[in-house]
Amino acid sequence: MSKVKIIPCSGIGKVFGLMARETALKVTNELKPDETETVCLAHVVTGDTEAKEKIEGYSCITIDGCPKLCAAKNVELAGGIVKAQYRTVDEMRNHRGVNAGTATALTEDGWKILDDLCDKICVNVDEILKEEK
Amino acid sequence: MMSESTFMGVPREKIDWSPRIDYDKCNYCMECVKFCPHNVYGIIENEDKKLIVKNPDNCVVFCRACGKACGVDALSFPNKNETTKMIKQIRKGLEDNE
Amino acid sequence: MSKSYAILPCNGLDKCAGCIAKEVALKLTETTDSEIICPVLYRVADARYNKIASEKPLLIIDGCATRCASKLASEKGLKIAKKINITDEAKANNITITDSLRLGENELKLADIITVKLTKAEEKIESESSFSFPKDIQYEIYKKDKFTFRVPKKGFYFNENDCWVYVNGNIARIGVTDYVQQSLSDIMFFTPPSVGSEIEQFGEAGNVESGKAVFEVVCPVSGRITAINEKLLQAPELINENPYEKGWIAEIELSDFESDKDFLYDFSKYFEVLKRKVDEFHV
Amino acid sequence: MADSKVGVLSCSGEECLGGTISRLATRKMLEEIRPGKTVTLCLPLYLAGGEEERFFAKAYPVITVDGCSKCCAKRATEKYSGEVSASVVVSDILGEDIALNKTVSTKNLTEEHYKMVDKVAEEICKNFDKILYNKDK
Repeated sequence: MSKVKIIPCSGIGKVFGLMARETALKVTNELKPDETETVCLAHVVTGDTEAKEKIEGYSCITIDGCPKLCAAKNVELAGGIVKAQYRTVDEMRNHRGVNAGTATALTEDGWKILDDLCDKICVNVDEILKEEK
Repeated sequence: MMSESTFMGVPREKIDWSPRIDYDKCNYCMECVKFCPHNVYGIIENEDKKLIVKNPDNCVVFCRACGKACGVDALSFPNKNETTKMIKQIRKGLEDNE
Repeated sequence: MSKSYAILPCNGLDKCAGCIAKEVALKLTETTDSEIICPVLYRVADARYNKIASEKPLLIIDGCATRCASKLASEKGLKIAKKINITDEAKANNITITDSLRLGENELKLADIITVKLTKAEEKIESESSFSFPKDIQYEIYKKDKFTFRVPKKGFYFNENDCWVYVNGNIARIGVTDYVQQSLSDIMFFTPPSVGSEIEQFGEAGNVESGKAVFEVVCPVSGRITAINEKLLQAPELINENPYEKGWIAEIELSDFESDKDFLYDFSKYFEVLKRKVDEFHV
Repeated sequence: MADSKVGVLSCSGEECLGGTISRLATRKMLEEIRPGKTVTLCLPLYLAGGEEERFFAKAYPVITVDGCSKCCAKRATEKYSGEVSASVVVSDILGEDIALNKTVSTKNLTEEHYKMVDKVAEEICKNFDKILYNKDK
């Protein structure tokens, strides 16, 4: 069984990018360390064939900050199979008016929103692994 | 700011458009001050009513955005229709004088 | 109906969702002028389908999350016009599909719902295009740091509050300018004006909201709202993409454009206003 | 006009500590050290074809900040926008061993991490000022 790749955009301009990054780190380091891993998006896209091989043909879940969908687009470009794609801005829409922080640090509310997203992603991971069995 | 002294051809100071503060509701959180990039509001320390509308003519005519940033709904604005009518009247007067 | 799809269904034979995908594809060829691309034959002999695939907008019907049809399309470098996933549709319609490979009552009902939805979506696109809007809009561009502000050079009028209007006969389309969407950043909510309501010039025609602020759309003209851009309800980010084209706000039946016009700017005047605002206020 | 701002393009790598440090040092430039002069550029957007980011990187000086010696940010910039004005690499400053440590969430940052951020930011700033104020030298 190969691990599901969880790939965030890690955008640096807005809070959405940090939310994506922290979501990926939480899923891969804390919630599903044995079933998932993250890979360096920039390296996969700019790197040599060896880097590309890290995601080519593998199941990936992308977490983007904004509708520009940089992670999803770049992962597809590198040959990864995007099984699910998320946008943290959508999670913010479900929490209207909440201040989630900045691209440097999240607020407590920001972390809470991220927990909900982590739950959804863990369900996806289970589904993907079941399907691949 | 000279460049901003007219709105649709009417001298800005002739148009009565700026926020009104309801001091019974205001909790002096100063969100409006932080929000407005046009320096409409001012703070006077050591006063009871320490939030004031310092530069009413800096306010963008028909903009009510700071009102939506006010959590306690303490900001209101003139009636838009009447303001429009007023602007049209002034414009007409100016043209007739030319 | 003049328009139709080139349909690439997953046609999974060992899963119920795959069988439904096939059923939907069949139904669409019966009710519209669409044609099916057989995924099995396409894989080994794509030349046979290249003509259909290049002539018609491509509709992908995936059965399950494995998305074989989508993958096949991207493998072959096809441009996808519309995509649908049977499992997702079942969930959205609250229909449980069984493991049986023969379609039961529920499965057929789902196939019907999806078929109707796909044909309807087609009609809607046609009714929206009834407002004749220019296709190749030329923009003048003003840049600050990494931000780009576009203003259409011809045919548009603007008010001082960064809203535009494009007039076509007695109907006009309204929206906000790049200054608004750049200042707000990612727009997350769109509250439309209500269709049928009368609005005075400079009245409120709905609002748009980001994490930063709420912007009230200051209507550049007076009249009665006849339509809103319904796509914005689900995807307000279209305003960020292009507030003049995909991100238009509403259509309005004009009541007195000639006198409204006295209070509007043309391109050259508004472009000056925009440049000043960008230099003074945009952060 | 083109001399008034400098772009900083950081790698934000997900696989090692260097990515977190490069990112935070870049944010520190924007928020504290050279606010109003720093424009952060978004690497994933830049890679995905973001026109605004690519245009800026062509018209203005750019400093790239990379976590490790793979230098993704630098290589990407050179590929799409030409020469970079300066390149800062976290592993050169803090050592390969530290930079390649496991990546850290912003909620688990320690005093030590902040010191690393300061050190890298200092290096960015040195280059930044050289570009902006000592052009003629």
